[in-house]
Amino acid sequence: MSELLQEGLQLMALGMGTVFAFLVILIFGTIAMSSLVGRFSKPEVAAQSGGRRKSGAQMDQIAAVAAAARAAHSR
Amino acid sequence: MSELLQEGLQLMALGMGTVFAFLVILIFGTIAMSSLVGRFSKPEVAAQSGGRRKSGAQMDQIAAVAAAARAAHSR
Amino acid sequence: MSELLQEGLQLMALGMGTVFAFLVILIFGTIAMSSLVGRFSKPEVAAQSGGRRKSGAQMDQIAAVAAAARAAHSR
Amino acid sequence: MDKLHTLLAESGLANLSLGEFAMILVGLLLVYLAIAKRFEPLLLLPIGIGAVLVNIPGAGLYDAPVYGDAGELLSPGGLLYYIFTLGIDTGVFPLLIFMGVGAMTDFGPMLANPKTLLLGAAAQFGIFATLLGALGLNETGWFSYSLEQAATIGIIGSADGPTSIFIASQLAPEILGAVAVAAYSYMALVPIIQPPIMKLLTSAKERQLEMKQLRPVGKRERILFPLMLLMLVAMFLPSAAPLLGMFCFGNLMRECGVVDRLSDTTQNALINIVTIFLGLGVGAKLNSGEFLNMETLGIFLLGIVAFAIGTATGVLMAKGMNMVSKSKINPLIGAAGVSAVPMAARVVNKVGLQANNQNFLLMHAMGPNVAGVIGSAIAAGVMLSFLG
Amino acid sequence: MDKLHTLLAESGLANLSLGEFAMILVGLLLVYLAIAKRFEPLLLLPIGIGAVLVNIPGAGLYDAPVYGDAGELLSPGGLLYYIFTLGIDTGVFPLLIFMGVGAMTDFGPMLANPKTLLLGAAAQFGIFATLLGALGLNETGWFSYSLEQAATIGIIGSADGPTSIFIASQLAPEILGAVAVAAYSYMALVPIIQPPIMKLLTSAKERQLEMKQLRPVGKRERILFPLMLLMLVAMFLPSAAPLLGMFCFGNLMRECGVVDRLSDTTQNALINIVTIFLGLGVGAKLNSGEFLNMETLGIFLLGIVAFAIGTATGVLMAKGMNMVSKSKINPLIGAAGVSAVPMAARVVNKVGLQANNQNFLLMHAMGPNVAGVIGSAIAAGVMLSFLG
Amino acid sequence: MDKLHTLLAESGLANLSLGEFAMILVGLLLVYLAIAKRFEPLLLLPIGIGAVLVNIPGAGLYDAPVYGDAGELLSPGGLLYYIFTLGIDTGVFPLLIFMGVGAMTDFGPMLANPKTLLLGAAAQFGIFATLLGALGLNETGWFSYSLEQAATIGIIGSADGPTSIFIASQLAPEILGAVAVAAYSYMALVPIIQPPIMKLLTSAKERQLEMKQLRPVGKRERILFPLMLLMLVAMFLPSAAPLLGMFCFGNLMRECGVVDRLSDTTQNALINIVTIFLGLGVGAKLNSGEFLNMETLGIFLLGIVAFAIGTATGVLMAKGMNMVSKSKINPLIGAAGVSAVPMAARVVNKVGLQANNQNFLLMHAMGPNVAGVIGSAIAAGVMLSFLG
Ligand code: NA
Ligand code: NA
Ligand code: NA
Repeated sequence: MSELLQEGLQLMALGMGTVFAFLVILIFGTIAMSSLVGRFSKPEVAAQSGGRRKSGAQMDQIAAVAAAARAAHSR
Repeated sequence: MSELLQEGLQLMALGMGTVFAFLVILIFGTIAMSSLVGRFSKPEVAAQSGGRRKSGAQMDQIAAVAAAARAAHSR
Repeated sequence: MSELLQEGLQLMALGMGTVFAFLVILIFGTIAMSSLVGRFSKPEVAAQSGGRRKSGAQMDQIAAVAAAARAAHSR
Repeated sequence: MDKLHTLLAESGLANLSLGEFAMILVGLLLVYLAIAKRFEPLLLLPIGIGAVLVNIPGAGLYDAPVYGDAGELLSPGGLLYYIFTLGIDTGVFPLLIFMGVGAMTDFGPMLANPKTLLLGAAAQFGIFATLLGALGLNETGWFSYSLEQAATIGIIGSADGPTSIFIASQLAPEILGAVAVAAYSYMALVPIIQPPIMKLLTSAKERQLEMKQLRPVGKRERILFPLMLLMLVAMFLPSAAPLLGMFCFGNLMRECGVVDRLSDTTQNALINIVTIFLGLGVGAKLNSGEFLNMETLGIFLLGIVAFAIGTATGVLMAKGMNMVSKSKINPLIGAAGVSAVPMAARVVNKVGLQANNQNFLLMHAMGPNVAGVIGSAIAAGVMLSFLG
Repeated sequence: MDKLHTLLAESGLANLSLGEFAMILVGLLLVYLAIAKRFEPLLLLPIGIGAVLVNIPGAGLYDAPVYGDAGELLSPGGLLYYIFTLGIDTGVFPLLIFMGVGAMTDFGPMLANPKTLLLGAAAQFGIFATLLGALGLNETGWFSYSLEQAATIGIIGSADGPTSIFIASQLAPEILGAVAVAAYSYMALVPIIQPPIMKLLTSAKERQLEMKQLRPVGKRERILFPLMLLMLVAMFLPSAAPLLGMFCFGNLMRECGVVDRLSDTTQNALINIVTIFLGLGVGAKLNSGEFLNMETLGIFLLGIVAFAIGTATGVLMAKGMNMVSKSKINPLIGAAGVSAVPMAARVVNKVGLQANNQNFLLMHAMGPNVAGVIGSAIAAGVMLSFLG
Repeated sequence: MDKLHTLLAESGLANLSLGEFAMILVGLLLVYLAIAKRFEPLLLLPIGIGAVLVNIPGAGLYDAPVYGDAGELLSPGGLLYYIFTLGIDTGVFPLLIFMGVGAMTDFGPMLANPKTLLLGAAAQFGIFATLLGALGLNETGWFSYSLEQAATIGIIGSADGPTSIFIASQLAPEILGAVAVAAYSYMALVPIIQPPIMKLLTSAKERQLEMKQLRPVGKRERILFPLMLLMLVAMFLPSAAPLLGMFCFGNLMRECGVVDRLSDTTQNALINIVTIFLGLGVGAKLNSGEFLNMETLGIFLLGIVAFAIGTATGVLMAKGMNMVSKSKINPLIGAAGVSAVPMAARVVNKVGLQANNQNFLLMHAMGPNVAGVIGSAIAAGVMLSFLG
């Protein structure tokens, strides 16, 4: 077997090993994280991913005040 | 007549010649293309330029599934 | 007192002096400008800052005609 | 006190040369025209501000960065320097604008009546006549335009901002500022420049001619056209491929219907961002050394001539076509062949309505109008090939 | 007349080599597939146009700029050169795309059922099997892939465009064009490639298995997950930090709820602009010298093998998990582990519905689908670490 | 096995220095403050992630590219390196942000009551007092700030992020990270820092003072103001022209009414894109060598002093103005002179309402608030002129 092929096999072993090792760690991390969140936090309404959630605090601050200024000031 | 002016005349002749030649070719190409399209394709509803035409396939795929995920999953 | 500190004091004097001088000039400039605008222009409706004001002339020209083209042409 | 003297000595007033003062006034004039007269404000406002900023003595907005021996940055450059060097010298910004213009262009009216392409060809005569005119001015001894400069001045007659800027950046960057300002100013003045010429060359009866409604154009034709145009450019005039390639790419994104999110961004965020930078960068070329001279005066004189001749040859071509063809066209629409999209088409429409209040020519004028964009990009390609 | 000869001599037709002609056809084919077949049009349309433009002889769109001794610009470079050099050679564009993909990714389904991460791991076997396959092809004597090239070819099996382009730019830029085209083409072909393999490896009864609805996932979990992932990458595989770091950053902007304006721009204007440039830049690598050879043929052969093997190992992993776990999963969802977000998840859903018309697997398949993105970024990190 | 050792030897854990570990924690703290405490999240979230990424050992995100002798790219640089070098070292990103802030700023309240500009001037005393303070700290022997560094630290008191970053990039890039983090953190803490000072320096009766409603401001005044400001800068302090020039340009785009599409993009896509990059680039400067030292501690100490002094001098100036003027102003609005737009104005409003529940000061505080932006840009210009 050529040296290149041997290196390839090595890379495969290392690569699949790392991928599995990492994702297994990630699974345990995720499970631990979720259970910690569940335990230490008040019951939370299931969140919707992305998108705008709360309105008030979301807007850029400068824009917000600018808007306020416009509304209150120049009619 | 100065040499520069002669070059200018040459450029004018070449330029207008090329512009006309190219656009005449383009006219024939366009006419041919339109008639081929008319002959070989099913009668087609006149398209509106630009803008969104069909809705479903338009959205970015990732966004689409993300949206589906949101709708179906976390209520 | 160290030389650096002396330079710092100098910079402070120069800086605050410049800031005040500039803003005082700006105040007079602003007052003059506002009164000139008030004197030489027809009574004007108080403007709303930013945002879109008049509609017609606002749109990009190419887009405007493209829209016109679409509306008038390909139904 | 020493430092106060330094500060005062560095103040703009103490260092302002007469030339800088004049160029700041030029910048303010452009801002005024943009805002109060609505002269192509999308470009002339940033150009005007760029001109003001670059002429503030000591502000350093057009300073080149200074690097040490090891390549480390000793002193950063000015914003306008970076914008100009990276976006205009390289030709990148005009090409991106052209992509955006392509994404905003509707070829439908032209596809419905392809022979109007000839009008877009004829109107390019303004470009080459002006080129000759610039060389002719040399004979007076007061001007000394090189062939590259003459060609760049001629391209003002393309009535197409990005094409003018692209050609200037490639052939004669030293007159880029004046050429760009002339191009956009005259595009804004089209409603004043064109009507007298159009009326001079046509009879009232000709102007009253109504044209029959254009056929609807299908989606496939719209998709195939930019591809065909791109192939023809590739085969016959590769030097026009950067301009027309990006133009066709933009138009294909618009029409193909499968990349609407790219098309939207191209028509909005991307072209707006590039427009701001392009304007500022062009304004940075408005320095007194390159602007305040006889050559600039000549550029403005020649530029309006270019518009006038292009208008005339477009109208005359339309009249010529009516002699040989049995389906008559209103010769006014020839004037739209100079491009100046969509101003020229609107002017045609207005002049047509003056002659006959039922004569709506807008859509018919859009054909030659976009044809003029193609025509002048071809002319630009010839110049690049001849002189590049 | 002399100049006319020059112009004709410079025309595309006169200079077009057979290779360029073939590559223009390849570009048009990609445009056709993008528009008519909707093959990943957001990328394949710009790639196709880029390929056409770069192969027009004399257009100079990929010319490098020429500088004088004093560093002044003698001749500006071509647009595609600037795009490629600044955005792809540097790895910047793929990383920005990854940020945008992160901002578009919903980890909810994966968080609700974290063991599906294993499916995303198993499907990466396609990557490494293909790497071996490429090296095996060398034994035939017809190919001569380096280890870097073999790894880059393997990464096609990540079914993830920006990951493939990033790895190619870092390890083997000379095959970037072919690898990117193969990656996006096969991602578009997932609905054809995957179902036969999925059906071969599963019984009808297995395919009918319905899964119980996923639990809702709270906001805190969604915020903490990208941070945790980033920390794990930092600790265990720093070479994956550029890709996964930008991905996690994008996802955090999406989920944290306090920077929605940044998240919106990342998902729209920014990713669209970068996508256009990325596509054009990749297309610029489709030149005949680097594309028209046996190596490219091998890349396309191996790429489909990578997809097929990844699909198979994903499904087999799911079956293996069912042997040891009492909460059964439908083995079809293993096929989504190759990523190809969201196409693979849709295919799973469709095949599931064919077996049982009440069997909606879309959400269940989204877990392995996004896990596949993480898995292949990890695989990419290993390769960078091993070979970089 | 050899390679496995390499991989393990390259892992983050094996190489993480204590300093890097600490800086990653600092990054996570900023992310926490941004998300959970809403501390200026638009900046602190990207800064925090940038800090995490740059401190991952072996990830190479801040590596410079390596070029060969012929100028060819041997090894591409890291994303954060490109962002920092191209956007922050050059000053480009802060200037673009300033343009965006200009496009978001409403000068109406200030134009209606121009004498509030004096409050924006007085509050800049915090900047220069802090500069002196930094130099004073040198006397302890524990610190050794250069004059450039002292000036940069003082500018934290501008309560204006882009101004601080711009000055740091020009005068003292080595403390840019700490200064930017301090500036944004204290801007977020304005509701905690300011009220005690405001209450200490005013009587309840003063705080109850209601101000009469502001006159409406016309469109022409709004258009002319940025132009006048730009002209005054050009004449008297050109070194402030980059900052205030871009600011006025942005504001002019907003108010002129003829380039709304440019203004919209400037306020949205463009500023958002630049904000993401600015944040990441600033975060890249948070490395242990430049951050974990006494100087940083001093920066944070001095920064809060700057805010406090600026608040106090703003309020005192308002009280002084009331002594000489017959139209009284509520001295609380002096506190808004530090800028920190619009947080400081909101704080003023809140404290005013606590004293008198009919006392709405928000609009009145907006005048000094935007005046503070101008005032600190002028102060920045003096520093650039003195030290640049
Ligand atoms: Na034209
Ligand atoms: Na994958
Ligand atoms: Na301030």
